[in-house]
Amino acid sequence: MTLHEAERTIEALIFAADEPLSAGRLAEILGMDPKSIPALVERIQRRHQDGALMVREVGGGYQLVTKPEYAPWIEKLGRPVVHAPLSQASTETLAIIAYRQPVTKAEIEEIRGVRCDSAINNLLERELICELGRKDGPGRPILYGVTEKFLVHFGLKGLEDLPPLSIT
Amino acid sequence: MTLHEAERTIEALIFAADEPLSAGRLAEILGMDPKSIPALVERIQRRHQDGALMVREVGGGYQLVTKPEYAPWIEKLGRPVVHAPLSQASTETLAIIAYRQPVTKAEIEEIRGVRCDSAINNLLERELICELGRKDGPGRPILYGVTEKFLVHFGLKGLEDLPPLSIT
Amino acid sequence: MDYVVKLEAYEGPFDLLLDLIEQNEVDILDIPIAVITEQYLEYLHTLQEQDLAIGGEFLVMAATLIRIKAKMLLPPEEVEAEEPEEEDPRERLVEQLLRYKAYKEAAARLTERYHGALGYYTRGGRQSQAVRIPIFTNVVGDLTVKDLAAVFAQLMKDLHAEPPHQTIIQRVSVAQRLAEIRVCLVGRSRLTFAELLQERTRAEVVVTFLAILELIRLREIRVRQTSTFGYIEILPDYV
Repeated sequence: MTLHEAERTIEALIFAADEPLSAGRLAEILGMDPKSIPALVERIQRRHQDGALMVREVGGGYQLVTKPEYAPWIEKLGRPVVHAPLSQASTETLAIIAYRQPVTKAEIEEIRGVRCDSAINNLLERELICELGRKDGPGRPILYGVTEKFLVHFGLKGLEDLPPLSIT
Repeated sequence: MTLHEAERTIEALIFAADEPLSAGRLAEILGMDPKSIPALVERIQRRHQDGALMVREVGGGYQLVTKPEYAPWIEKLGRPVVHAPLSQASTETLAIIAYRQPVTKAEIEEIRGVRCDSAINNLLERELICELGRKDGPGRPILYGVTEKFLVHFGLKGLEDLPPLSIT
Repeated sequence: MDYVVKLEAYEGPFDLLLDLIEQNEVDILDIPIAVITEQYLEYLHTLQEQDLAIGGEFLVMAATLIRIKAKMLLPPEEVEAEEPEEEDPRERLVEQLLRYKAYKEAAARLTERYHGALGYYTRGGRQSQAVRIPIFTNVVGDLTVKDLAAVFAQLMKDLHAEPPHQTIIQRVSVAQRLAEIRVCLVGRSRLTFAELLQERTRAEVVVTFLAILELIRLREIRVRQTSTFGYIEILPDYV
């Protein structure tokens, strides 16, 4: 086996392995001297200089991983991207929470006359509202309020910045 | 984001994803036009020409895999075989479903001349086929079709990638 | 007896017949029905002698073969009198055999692909994370505080209005909903039914459901539910 072939085979092995592979293990599989492994890994590293992957030495072994700067992108994997703006139901629920916070789900539902579970979940996922604690009294219901992110999105310094209402 | 950055990000994403990523999904994550993805993937492919890895187009998406010539080496790692072999009965049933979908059990049994219950159950368990709904008509029988996993396991880009049938 | 009886199970009567046709090196379009029937029955006898179970479909086929053989032995005039349309009693069987043969061959090619695909190894050590929180690209849309104030004012007005506010059913057509679902599916490998029903009125749920049925009929989507009461997944169809 040429050094060129050995280098590629190491790349394939550390890519496919479930755990980091030590120089000893690689040498054993390839039938080579363990001392020659680090230089070959160095060559793989150089070949990937211009790409998104790198060889990481961890726990006495080598592993192929993505370079750290790609972490924010990889975090998005598995997370569905939702382009939809707020629905009417969510908008109403958000308005009530903004003007009435801290407020319970039951109180919101009384105003809207319909259930708000999915609207609340949606607003929580969008991080526009958050739980503020629990109300004293029967069932100790959760109290909701708007978040810092809500203020930022609407360009408000604080809740006192909300336009005053003509009726209350 | 420059094309160069986009190319690297795609590399990182298809490396890190658990499943093949479609051009649509990549475009969604990157906020790009899906039409620009294939050319970028082609650039990644070229960059890996000299290495042990390659981009494989499978099941409607892209996946980073080792080139087949390294399979004998990777087998030495003792990584468990991903998928157990399929029986003749299951493969025949799968072939009929792949070429005829959506198709009912009765239609499959008519072609094979034998009952297919256990083959169908086996394929459902392995998630190579799924139920597609029910056919109109007496008894409203279940319709079966193949899954994305089927495409991935058989290295098919899509159903149009199936080898042609000698008769129809 | 110049053919070999395979004792391992055949995939069915078609499989057995194809093997006999191949071993006898005869034309599938012109099957020597007497010879093949004899060998077929002989095979079943061998199984019986070995005390092996014979599937019902093998027996049905035996009956079919015997019937075809009998028909072919009848003088042509008599056949014509009985069933004038039928040209060759073997025709239907040949069609079935050819069709089965095509799929059997397709299965063999698929098996090759299956083994071929095994040579490509994906990254090792993958454990999927179960985080499924969506990324919202459009958190509030073009909504402003003024809109919020107006919405809240309207709600308060409705609350105190006499008589209590009427429900206004939004009229959404199936065609419109269908178009919306298509848009939702762009670039997605799956969508859940629940996602489509978020914040929907009863009428809209019905319209959404009808639109989904229509998309299934058009074969644009497939729907799957892996467990009872589980998520209903909507997947774009590949066809």
